[in-house]
Amino acid sequence: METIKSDYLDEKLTQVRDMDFLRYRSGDLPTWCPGCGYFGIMDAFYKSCRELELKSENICTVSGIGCSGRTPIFINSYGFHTLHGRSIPVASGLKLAREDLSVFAVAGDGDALGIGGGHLPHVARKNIDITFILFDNSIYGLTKGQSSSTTPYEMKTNSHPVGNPDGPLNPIRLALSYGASFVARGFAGDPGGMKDIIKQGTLHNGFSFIQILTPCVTFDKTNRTWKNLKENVYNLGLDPEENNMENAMRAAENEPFGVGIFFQDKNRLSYHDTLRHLNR
Amino acid sequence: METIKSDYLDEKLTQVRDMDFLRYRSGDLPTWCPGCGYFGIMDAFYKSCRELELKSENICTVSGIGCSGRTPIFINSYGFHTLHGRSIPVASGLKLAREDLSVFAVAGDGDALGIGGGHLPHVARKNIDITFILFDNSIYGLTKGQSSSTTPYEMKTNSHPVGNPDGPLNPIRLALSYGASFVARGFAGDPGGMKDIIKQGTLHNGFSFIQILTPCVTFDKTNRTWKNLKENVYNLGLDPEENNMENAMRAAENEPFGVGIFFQDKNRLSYHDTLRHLNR
Amino acid sequence: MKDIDLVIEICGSAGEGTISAGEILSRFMSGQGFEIMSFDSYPAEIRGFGKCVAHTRLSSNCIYSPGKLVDVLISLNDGHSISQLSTLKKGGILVYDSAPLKPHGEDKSVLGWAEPGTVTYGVPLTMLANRAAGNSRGRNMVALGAVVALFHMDGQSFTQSIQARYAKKKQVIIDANVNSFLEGFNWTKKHIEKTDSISFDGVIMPAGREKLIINGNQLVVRAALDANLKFYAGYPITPATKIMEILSKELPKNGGTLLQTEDEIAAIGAVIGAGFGGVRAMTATSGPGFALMTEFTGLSVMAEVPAVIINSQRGGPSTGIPTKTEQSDFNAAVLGGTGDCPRIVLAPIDTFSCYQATVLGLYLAEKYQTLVVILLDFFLSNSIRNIDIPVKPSQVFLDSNIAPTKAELENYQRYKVTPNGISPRAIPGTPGGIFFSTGLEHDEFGKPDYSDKGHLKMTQKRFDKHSFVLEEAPAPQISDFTGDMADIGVISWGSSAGAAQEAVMLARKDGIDAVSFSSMILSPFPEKALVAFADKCKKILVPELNYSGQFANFAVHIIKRPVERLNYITGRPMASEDILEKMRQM
Amino acid sequence: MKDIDLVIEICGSAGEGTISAGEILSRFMSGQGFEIMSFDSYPAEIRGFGKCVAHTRLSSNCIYSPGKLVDVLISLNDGHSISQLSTLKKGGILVYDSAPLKPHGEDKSVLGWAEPGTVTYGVPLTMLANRAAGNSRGRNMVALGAVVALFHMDGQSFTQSIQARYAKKKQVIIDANVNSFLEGFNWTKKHIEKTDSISFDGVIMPAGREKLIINGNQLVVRAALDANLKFYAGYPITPATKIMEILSKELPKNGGTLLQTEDEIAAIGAVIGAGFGGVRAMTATSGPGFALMTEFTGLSVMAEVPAVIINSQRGGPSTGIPTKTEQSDFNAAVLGGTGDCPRIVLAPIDTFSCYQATVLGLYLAEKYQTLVVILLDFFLSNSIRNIDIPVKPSQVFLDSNIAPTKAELENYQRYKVTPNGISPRAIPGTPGGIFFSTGLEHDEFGKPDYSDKGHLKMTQKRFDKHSFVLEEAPAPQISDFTGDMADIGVISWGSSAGAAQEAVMLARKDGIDAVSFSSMILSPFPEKALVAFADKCKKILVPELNYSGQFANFAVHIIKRPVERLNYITGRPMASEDILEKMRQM
Ligand SMILES: Cc1ncc(C[n+]2csc(CCOP(=O)(O)OP(=O)(O)O)c2C)c(N)n1
Ligand SMILES: Cc1ncc(C[n+]2csc(CCOP(=O)(O)OP(=O)(O)O)c2C)c(N)n1
Ligand code: SF4
Ligand code: SF4
Ligand SMILES: [Mg+2]
Ligand SMILES: [Mg+2]
Repeated sequence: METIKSDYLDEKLTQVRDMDFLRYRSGDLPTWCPGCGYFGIMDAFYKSCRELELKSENICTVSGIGCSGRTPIFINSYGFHTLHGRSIPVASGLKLAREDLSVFAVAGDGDALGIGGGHLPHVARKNIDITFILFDNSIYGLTKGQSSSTTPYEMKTNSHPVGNPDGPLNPIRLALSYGASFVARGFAGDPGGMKDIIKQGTLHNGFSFIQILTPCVTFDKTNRTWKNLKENVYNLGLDPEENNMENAMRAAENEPFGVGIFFQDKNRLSYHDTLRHLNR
Repeated sequence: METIKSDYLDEKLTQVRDMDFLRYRSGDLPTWCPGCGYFGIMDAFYKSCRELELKSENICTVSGIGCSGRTPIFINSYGFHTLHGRSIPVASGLKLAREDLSVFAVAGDGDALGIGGGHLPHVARKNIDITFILFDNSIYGLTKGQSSSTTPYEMKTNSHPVGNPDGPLNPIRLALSYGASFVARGFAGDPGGMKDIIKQGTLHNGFSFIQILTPCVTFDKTNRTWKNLKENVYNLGLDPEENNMENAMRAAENEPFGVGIFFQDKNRLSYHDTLRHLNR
Repeated sequence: MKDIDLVIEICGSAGEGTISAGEILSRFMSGQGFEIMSFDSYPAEIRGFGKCVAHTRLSSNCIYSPGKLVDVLISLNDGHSISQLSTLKKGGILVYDSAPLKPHGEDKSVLGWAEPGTVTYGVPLTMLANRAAGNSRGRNMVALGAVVALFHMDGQSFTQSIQARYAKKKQVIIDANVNSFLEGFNWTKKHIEKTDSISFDGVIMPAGREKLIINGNQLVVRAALDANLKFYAGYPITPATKIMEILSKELPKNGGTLLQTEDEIAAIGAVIGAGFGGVRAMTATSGPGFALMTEFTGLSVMAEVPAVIINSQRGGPSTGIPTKTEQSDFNAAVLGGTGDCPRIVLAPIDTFSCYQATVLGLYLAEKYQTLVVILLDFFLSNSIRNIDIPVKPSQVFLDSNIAPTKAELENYQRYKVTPNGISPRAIPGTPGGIFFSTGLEHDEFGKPDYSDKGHLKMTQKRFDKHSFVLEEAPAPQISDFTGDMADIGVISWGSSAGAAQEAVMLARKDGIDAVSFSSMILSPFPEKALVAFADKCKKILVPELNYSGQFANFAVHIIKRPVERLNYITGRPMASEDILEKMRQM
Repeated sequence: MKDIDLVIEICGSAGEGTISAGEILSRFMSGQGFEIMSFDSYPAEIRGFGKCVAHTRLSSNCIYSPGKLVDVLISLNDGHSISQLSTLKKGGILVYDSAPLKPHGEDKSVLGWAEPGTVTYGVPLTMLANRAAGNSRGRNMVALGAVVALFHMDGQSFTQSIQARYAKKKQVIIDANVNSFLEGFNWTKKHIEKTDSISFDGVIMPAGREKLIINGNQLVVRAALDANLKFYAGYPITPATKIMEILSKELPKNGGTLLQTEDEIAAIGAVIGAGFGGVRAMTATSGPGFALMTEFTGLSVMAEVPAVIINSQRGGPSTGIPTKTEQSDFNAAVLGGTGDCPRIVLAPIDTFSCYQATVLGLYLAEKYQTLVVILLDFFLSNSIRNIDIPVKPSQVFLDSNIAPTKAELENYQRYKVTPNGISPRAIPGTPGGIFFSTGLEHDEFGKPDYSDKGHLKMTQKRFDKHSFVLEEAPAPQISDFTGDMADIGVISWGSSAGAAQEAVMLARKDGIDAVSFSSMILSPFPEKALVAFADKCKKILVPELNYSGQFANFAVHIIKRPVERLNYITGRPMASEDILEKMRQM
């Protein structure tokens, strides 16, 4: 029988303390495909909640429909799996009615930029204080591999067997154009980076837009694969404090694989604060 | 009785020849308020059709709902007054089914950026060859003066009597972000400029986005008035041939009253051309 | 005491003060203790010289419908009034401008078009207005003066009404209006020889309670505020826009939040989000917006999240006729949407019940965790009545969420099947209450469950709630039977109910053995009550403002026998006169 | 000649080749001249080890429903098959793995759960597969071999079927499958003593015509291409996605264009745009997408622009149960949407009529310038039948727009009121045909018109078209009456119609005097035919796959008398057995 050394014990204790983030996990095991990038996003989410010491009962996670839509089931929070493309309006109403809650909205690329794309400009310009996480795998996962708004031009998919005729949208550029006051990108294979970003986004008083580059291992074998992502992703190194829209726009344009915070405007009033200001 | 001098006659003749644009006008008199900026847009539209020598029966004008939605009634073309926010999908289907037609979509700022805002990114990234004219009066006209997506922050409107809490969208920046291949701005008080822009947009093989700054004389007495517009509007002087997105973005940001063409990419394949390319 | 029951219309061109003259008349009459019901018609376009009509019925008794035919037509504009003459009663009264600015061309004078037998009074409106204030703007006041003089109303009080109306204006404007009125009054007293029999002499109304002069939209707002509304999301659309515009001012004062959304989908989405957050929330819209909300209505029902939608109906389908009244969204409200999707639908039967329906709707949505649709229409939204000040709802109506007990929070089942179908609902923020909601079919915990048994159990639960809702809704209004059976039973809903009830009263006076049934709640429908009612009627008549008889078809599926129908889609409210006429033919 | 009518199910875990084994069996049987009807059930999640069932009914006669109870259950996985045993007929046959890799724990063997009286055949599937190919992957083929041997089917041809199925694979894979099959076949011949009576010995089917083995979605595509579809716009959604995916390949080859839109609103919008352009266009969706299209459906009707929507129904409401079949969008399709909004609704009653309905829908939409909704469901979309190759539509069906004559183009009235309600329609590009369309109410030129008379006239026009549509739709299928009156009339629609028709045949054999009525067209409904039918039935039964009896309620409003109902929402197709059972109780 081994004797346990005390420094080893300390290490274990630290680990267990860190593991405390598991209390943000629900009892349900994710039904995602083995290898799906979404597992990593979950982990980063749990950990950022842990570091912010959010109370589970004060967290609300709102999703649309898609593989990503299942997210709230796996979080120990008040969860609402709404309609395809509609996590933002529901989350907005919830936050405006209940300022005391931490409201997260998650959506797939189809969800957020396709069917729900009309809501993004408005939640951004209103600066409603929710944290929005875009699970961007550049494909429709749940319906089995059709082109989405971020599928590359000419890529063959189940809905475009001869190649996608549509140019992809650039979600970061969109968010910046809409006037989002916090814009960032993470990578599903970089839990630490994602955790920091989600944390910053949660702390940000206003609308936070977070794009996560993540692979769909089942329906995209060529484009946004683990391999391609791992080989290309790098740290942006922008200083969001600079608050420079032009830099951010340029980075959005030129750095498709740069992760980090593109832009943050800490001075803009959130929607709630604007209402207080106007009704003063 | 006056005798008519021959040079005067010549002048008249030229005028009448120019007046030929009236054949693009329908028999119906616009029901807009006297002084509304929309009259000027109509004129520019007629004239650009005249200069392009379009056949009336090959023109289709598709609109949404709003004061701007009435536009097709006043044009001698196949006209379709659809639903609030939906001129783009209808015009897209029409153009894709009938490549031979010249398809124009028009919309108000509420129409195009509010309820219909979800369609813009997609028609732009698909580069469907329609010419889109945004009648941007920064207010809901037909429903009598509520805030729209371009109403300035804090402006008092009928729906926000203590002030608009939402930051306005910048339509040019949006169109550029969406990857529109032709992006321009005109002013309702500058028929010549507008005519040129509409002409260029019509000639452009792909999606053309044209924002027109125009006053609602009835429901906006303080912001986008004739006076304010006339005093501030100037010619952008960008060279669209440069095809420089960064310049265009900077101008979008910094030149709220600059009119002219911001950006044009003549090399991008239109949707029809892409389909031919892929199905080759 | 003499009874008064008069319908007066003022008809003019946009910009001639037609609507404000009508408003002053209504307010004055209300102040005098009469019941009033008034509405305006105006063109759909923002600008133009279209026809405006201010319609007012006033009565010393209860009134239930605006009155179809007109006793007195006041013409401010001959062109427009000619087409309005068709609504003037046989032997009715026409007051017209006897000395217009320009003499009328042939066939252009309203006088020339009046039926023989019409009592006509020519008053030089323009001339007198010019005399009073130097321009013709006061013609509407001159006309009012003439009418007040003609019918022996109280000129003194009327002057005060005018002053009150323009109290916030400059003195010169007040004076111009008052002087115009007096010119008309005095000229008429002096020059007109009265040949009709309408007179307010000797009509003394009891000093009534303080009245609220209000339309349906305004009353909805008042009710919502009284009923603890804390969140509103909406998008402008005729005829519902005003609800948002007023709330935008009032809701923040009551600690609530208003959100103007980018479209109706976002509006109902935000309402459902706020409802999920445990806050009373609603939106208001009309046909096109209601159509856009269809997908979300299913989510409210499936995920059992409270949501209230006011749908003020207008002419349809599609964009239709935005400024005319119709009752053609019955199917959409009661049967629309995909799947087996039970929802609550209320339709106020008159202005006053807009208040009740709103309070009840917010209460039921929260308690039964479901969708409530409240069907108004252009007429209810915009027509004005003087009503008793509504009694504020009691505490039970203000907070109706059934929260889980501590014991229930152990292994909490958000969608627990209970005898009345209501599962105690935890509000986000409640420790131990964490749950997951979805539009997928789910088990009692809320987790997706596609089993056949699960789907059946949950579908049953969603439908079962309905039987309990019915117990809390006001019972249908059923008039007394004179014997065991009646000859004709009139079944009505929404804004047509008043006319139906009035028609039944008139019919009885006429010796027709008629009875009336109207229910404010349309879904779940009080089927038993309707069947019992129908069983005692030899014939059934269903009047409604749509073409296809949407409610009539629905009623037939309940009572399983044929009905007579009265449908019209003229854009005007239902008229008791037409129902009576139809009954006579049956 | 002996009749064969068998229901066979293969039950296994995802990844065990359950579905492909079923497919091979079906194709083989079809090749042998039998009628087949088969469908698969699989879990909704993308990944997992959920239960898969391949269900096939095969018969030497016509079949109308998939068969509720199973004659032969082939278990590839004991765990999943235990729950499937409940569908096995009394005295049915169970084929199971007698020597699984790991011995089953207590209560985990399917054999232990089989009812007494079940005929059980144990075959060492895993062992034989290993012997044949060195791994257990071929267990499904071993099982097929066993069944073919047991029932004396033609082993030779079956081997060819397997080869055909894997023709595009590597030789080693083909061999592995064939060898596994032969192992099972030979082992069974040698070791199993047959105790059941099922045998294909002496069953000789006439050499039939070439058959198409196809499901509803595929047939819709084929029909659309045959019927001159030139534009498709759509958005993925189960169970309609495949229609877009196949068309995406095929439409360009036929000179058409496909657009994957950002949502269903844009999809129907684009379809209406293309329809305005004079091109045949359609979209396909399911409940949630159909709900989103609601506003646009009104525009199609109001502006009289052709549009075809395929709605393949799934469990509802809201996101509901995406992978189960249900008939709960009847209300939404027939009565949904705001305003008085007549539209055409067709619901194919079996796989074959998916072809007819699609051709007819495209034809009617274009000719009558209106909205056509075609209601499929998960079962029709995905179940496979072998059908005769459909005859391509004749020229009249390919181009049905009624264009204006030269005379009509003089002062062209796009919305001219005509005897049959169809106004000749100019296509953009036509000189002299310029017009304006709107979702507002309009006059005969198309210009906005809010007058009461205008609205009535146009509403009438839109409804009037319907009576003519009915003349062009297939008459309802009504079975022969034996006398003047029948005891029971069964009224059915959509995918339940086959089961209803079959149940009536079975009932008659049982001495129950039953008749059947089913109509492919639901709106306008052949009301007269239904009333005439119902008048000759003592009792009426309406079976359908929804909870609230949506069609039953609709039928009641037509026939104005009570009906019996049979509703279930198990996610499985309607079973003739259940209808028969219900009739027995009536
Ligand atoms: C209104 C509506 N349309 C379509 C669907 C079908 N649908 C479900 S998820 C989905 C797309 C999923 O893609 P994405 O949003 O990228 O999420 P992912 O599965 O990749 O996480 C679609 C089209 C639906 N549920 N509702
Ligand atoms: C679905 C729907 N929602 C709302 C409306 C009501 N509506 C008509 S026009 C309009 C806004 C018009 O504003 P804008 O688009 O800026 O056009 P403008 O009148 O200023 O030209 C609204 C809200 C409608 N017709 N349909
Ligand atoms: S289908 Fe793609 S996105 Fe969905 S769970 Fe599997 S890998 Fe993840
Ligand atoms: S309301 Fe405004 S936008 Fe509309 S016609 Fe009048 S001025 Fe023009
Ligand atoms: Mg995706
Ligand atoms: Mg506008």
